[in-house]
Amino acid sequence: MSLMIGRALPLIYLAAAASFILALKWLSAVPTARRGVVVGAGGMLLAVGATLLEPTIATYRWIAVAFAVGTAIGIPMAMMPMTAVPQRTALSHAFGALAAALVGTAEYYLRAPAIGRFAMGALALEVLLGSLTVTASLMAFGKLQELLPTRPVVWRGQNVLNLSIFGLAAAAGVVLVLHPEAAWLFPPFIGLALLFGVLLILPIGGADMPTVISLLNAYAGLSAAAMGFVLDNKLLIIAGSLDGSSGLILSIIMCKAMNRSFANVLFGGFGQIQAQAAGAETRVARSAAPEDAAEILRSASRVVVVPGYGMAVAQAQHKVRELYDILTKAGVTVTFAIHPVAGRMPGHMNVLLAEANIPYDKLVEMDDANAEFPQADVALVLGANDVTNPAARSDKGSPIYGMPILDVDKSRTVLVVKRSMSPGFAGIDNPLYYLDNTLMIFGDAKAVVGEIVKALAAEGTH
Amino acid sequence: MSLMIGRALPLIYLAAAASFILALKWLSAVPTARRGVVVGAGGMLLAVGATLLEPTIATYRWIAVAFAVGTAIGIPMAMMPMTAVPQRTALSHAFGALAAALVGTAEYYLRAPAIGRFAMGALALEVLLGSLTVTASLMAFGKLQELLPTRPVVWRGQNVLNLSIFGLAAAAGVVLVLHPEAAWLFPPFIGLALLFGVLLILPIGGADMPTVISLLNAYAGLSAAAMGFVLDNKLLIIAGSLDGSSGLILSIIMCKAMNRSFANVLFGGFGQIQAQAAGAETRVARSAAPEDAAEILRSASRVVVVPGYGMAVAQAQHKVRELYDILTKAGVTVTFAIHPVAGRMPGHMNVLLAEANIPYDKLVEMDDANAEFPQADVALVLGANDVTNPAARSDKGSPIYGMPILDVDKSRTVLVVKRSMSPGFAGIDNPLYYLDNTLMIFGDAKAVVGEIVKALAAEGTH
Amino acid sequence: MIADLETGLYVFVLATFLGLEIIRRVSPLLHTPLMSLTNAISAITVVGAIIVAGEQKTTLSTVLGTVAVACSTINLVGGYLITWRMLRMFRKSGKGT
Amino acid sequence: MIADLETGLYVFVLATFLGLEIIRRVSPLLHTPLMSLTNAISAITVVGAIIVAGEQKTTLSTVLGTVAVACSTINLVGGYLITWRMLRMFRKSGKGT
Ligand SMILES: NC(=O)c1ccc[n+]([C@@H]2O[C@H](COP(=O)([O-])OP(=O)(O)OC[C@H]3O[C@@H](n4cnc5c(N)ncnc54)[C@H](OP(=O)(O)O)[C@@H]3O)[C@@H](O)[C@H]2O)c1
Ligand SMILES: NC(=O)c1ccc[n+]([C@@H]2O[C@H](COP(=O)([O-])OP(=O)(O)OC[C@H]3O[C@@H](n4cnc5c(N)ncnc54)[C@H](OP(=O)(O)O)[C@@H]3O)[C@@H](O)[C@H]2O)c1
Repeated sequence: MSLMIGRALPLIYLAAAASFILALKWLSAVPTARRGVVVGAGGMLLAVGATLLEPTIATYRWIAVAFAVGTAIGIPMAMMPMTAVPQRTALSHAFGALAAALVGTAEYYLRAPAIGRFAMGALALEVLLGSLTVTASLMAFGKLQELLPTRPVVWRGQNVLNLSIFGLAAAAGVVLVLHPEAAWLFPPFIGLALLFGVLLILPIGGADMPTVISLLNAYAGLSAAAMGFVLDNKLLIIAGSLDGSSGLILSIIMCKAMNRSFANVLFGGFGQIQAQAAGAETRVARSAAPEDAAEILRSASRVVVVPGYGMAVAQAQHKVRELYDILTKAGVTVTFAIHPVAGRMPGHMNVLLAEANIPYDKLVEMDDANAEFPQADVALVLGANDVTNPAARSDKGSPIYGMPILDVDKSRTVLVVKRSMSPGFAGIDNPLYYLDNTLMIFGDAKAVVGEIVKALAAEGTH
Repeated sequence: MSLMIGRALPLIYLAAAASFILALKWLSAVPTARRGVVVGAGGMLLAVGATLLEPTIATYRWIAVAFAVGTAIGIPMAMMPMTAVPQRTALSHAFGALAAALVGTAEYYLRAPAIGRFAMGALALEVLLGSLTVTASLMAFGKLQELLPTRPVVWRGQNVLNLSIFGLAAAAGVVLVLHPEAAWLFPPFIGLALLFGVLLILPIGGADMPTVISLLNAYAGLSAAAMGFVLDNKLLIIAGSLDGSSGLILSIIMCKAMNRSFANVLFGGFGQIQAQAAGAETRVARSAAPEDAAEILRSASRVVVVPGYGMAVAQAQHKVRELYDILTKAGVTVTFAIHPVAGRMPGHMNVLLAEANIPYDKLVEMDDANAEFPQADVALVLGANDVTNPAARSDKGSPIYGMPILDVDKSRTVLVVKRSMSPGFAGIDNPLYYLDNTLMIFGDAKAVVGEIVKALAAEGTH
Repeated sequence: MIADLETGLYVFVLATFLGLEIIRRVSPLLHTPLMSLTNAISAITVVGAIIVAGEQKTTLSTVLGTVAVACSTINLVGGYLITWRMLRMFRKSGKGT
Repeated sequence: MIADLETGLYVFVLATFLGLEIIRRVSPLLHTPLMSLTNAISAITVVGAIIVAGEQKTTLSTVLGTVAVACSTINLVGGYLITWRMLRMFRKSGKGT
């Protein structure tokens, strides 16, 4: 039995690796995506099951306890509301990185000093990336959950300090690779990495967290791949590489959609100074009541809804679904324009709207949406701000200049639903609000949409 | 020096593998394709150069001779006219497979019987696939070059015989794996594989050769990958897998475009019986002179040219370029509709037209072309036949029923240039020729297009 | 050891190329499920943790291993579950609620 | 030997997935150059042939190896050259002859 497993294990792991690849491949489009999850989960079960049969396992007691605890925490974490997904993701990176760092630590104390140089190098990388990702992810979680101040915390010489800490950690790692017997250095090595994780996130504003989370995802993946090198386990290398590429690509997509560089996200202290500039505004915006908005929507034939972070905050998606239903029934064509960085994580708006049962073929990507606006009667901006800011197109001095935006101002009427004139994530004023074809409807997105729906329904029964 | 190479070799091979991957990745679109070739060639030189430094090489004499001979044959083979590309491809698969089979054979006599079971298994696969691909590719070459009769050669019990020969070869392979010392079995093993290669191609019609060539490409790739297993060389495994996937995908694309299955291509004896049916036709087609065609083209504003195998046979592409120039200058919009299996290999028409300097953005793929025909004044069918046959859409009894075709019959006027009423590759009649809006212009495509151009030029100078 | 390094590098390079190729093609519609699915997949670190926890070589390694198994399990269970939950929400027009 | 098999299988599976993924995306415009480029790439078998031909262990192996090097070289030289020739032909409108 045990011999059989020993021989079959590499093949089982290979099958699991193939299942992960297929899972991600099938995730590329909605119709095949669920099949992907099933196959991925199947491969995972297979690999775990086969591993449990390994003859080196002396006792199952602690494994069973850990499974029970993990499941007991994992299930509620999967049941969080969709609006909490960014925080949840940060937290899960912390867990993943912690697992890698702990296994690396255990391996060090089990195998050093009789450990090969190359395995020790991979182990140091695993522990370094794992540890810094743990604290960095926890910090990101704290900022997103607003347990910590979301504004960037910056001071003079910060980058020099951070780089020195990282340099020290890396140096400790190198020494450990050259002298694996220097066990006294291992705890400070971990400590420095943990500290660097904290310092890395301090200067980054709360709203840059999604990009940071994606980068941390890539680090966690690399750390898992390094663990694969340590344990000579190709399945871990493959899963880690897939995870790493995913994190890398998502952060590149986000940076491109914000027209910013990695360096600017990590060291820019974005969202810090610009906030003060907003107060100087003297122009006036026209505002209107939800009933007026209902009137305008009623007489439109093409409406494009532009959801943003505010819709997530207000949890307005179900009310939006009601609005969609009532307008569609009245013969109005309604679509949703989704900016790639609307909200606080990639695809954020899509899951929220899908949660409210809005068909996904009504969700239009940026480029197609921008072709639609000139023909639209109404653009209904729901708690979106930066992603609609025309300054990105025209104002070279703006911090978001060059960011691709949704051209809502090209539609006949723009209705903007938000609570106040205060700025969005980028901390800058939005000239859209002062245009002649713009009407502001102040209030919580959920409440306002609710009132619009009520007005439309009342009208319908006349 | 030699030690250094020994250590660096795996990394150099890894770099070469990465360069091959990038080469194919960049080949996906025209603007990056040339860069791909350069990178691929660079990786290849690197790998070959590093291999030449291997300390096990006792003499360079024979290697140098072989390089010289190979280069002397390779250069003229690269200078063949584009119309000869299908034959050239078949021939090069024969060379590639021969190299794999020979290395396998040499390894067998060097290492057996002290060879591991698994290495022997890979070796047997390498030699089996390599050998059968050699003769099969030579047969395909012969049929394409018309050195051999292109009609399928079939007889009763053929499939049973072929399968038995293959079964015998496979059985010999299995015996060799179990008893590597049975050296007497090795020559018959190769002989059976070579024989099977010949028998495999005999029943396949000349015009099915492109699909077969692609399949042989996949076999040659698999054989190279098996060689990688034998020599424990991952670069060979990777290159072989890439080659194998390419052959597989191209043959799937071709089968889909012809609405046929692999089994039908390999065992169907396609192009054999249907030829007799063609004579029974009694309807009449209208024909016209090249001067009439010139008149019609002159007064058109949108012309779609549909090239086919006949254009390749006639080498008419340069005349077509003259026609394109003169019509474009006269203000006529000219595009080219490219069916995925027009001609005798995937992408055949594209290279021919590119050779004649026709810009590639004028080459339209099938689906887009089919959207254009209803708006076109003239569809000029140049030596294409089966890919325009409307029977594929409507006649359930036709052997090509269900094959996606170019809907030339939907354009206002159809001009068909070919030498006679004789059928194309599929050996069936084409109802297109009897439609009211079709005019036949009989003659060699190059000659006819030349006359059309002359007529247009004369008209232009009036 | 050197052979392991070599093999590991080949696997790493190929898997990274493959990952980049596949993930570039994921529809933006599904970027959130993508994040949770890769999260679940990388929980495969559990197989390394199981060995460390089960071998019971030292108390330290058993404790660390057990915590690592628990952490990975959270992501494994939570990751697949939430991805599934999200994907069940995506519907085309005209396909009931 | 078993370790080699395992590694080989991983590399094979990953490279095949990658090949399918990449080649599916090659534009039909370039299918003919694709055939000649993969042909050139698979000529990497030359590295195996070089060793066999150069080791000079037996006359048979030297002869077979030499012929194999020659065959691979034909594809190597011919394959890259013809691919390059083809690609040089592809031009966009308005970009000279
Ligand atoms: N999605 C990503 O992956 C990602 C990643 C990195 C960065 N970002 C950044 O995040 C920003 C996203 O743009 P966005 O337009 O979606 O959001 P935004 O620019 O942050 O603006 C959100 C707006 O919603 C309003 N709001 C907040 N709570 C509301 C409520 N309960 N009801 C109604 N309105 C409410 C706010 O105005 P009031 O306070 O006046 O109500 C605020 O102006 C971009 O700057 C982007 O660069 C996104
Ligand atoms: N491209 C691929 O990858 C591929 C692969 C497998 C199979 N095939 C098959 O090949 C066929 C390709 O279709 P196709 O429409 O391109 O070709 P086709 O159906 O084979 O017809 C070619 C026509 O060209 C005419 N022709 C020959 N020489 C000519 C010359 N010198 N001047 C003018 N006309 C000449 C012939 O008629 P005349 O004798 O009357 O002149 C013939 O009817 C399809 O059936 C396809 O399934 C293609």
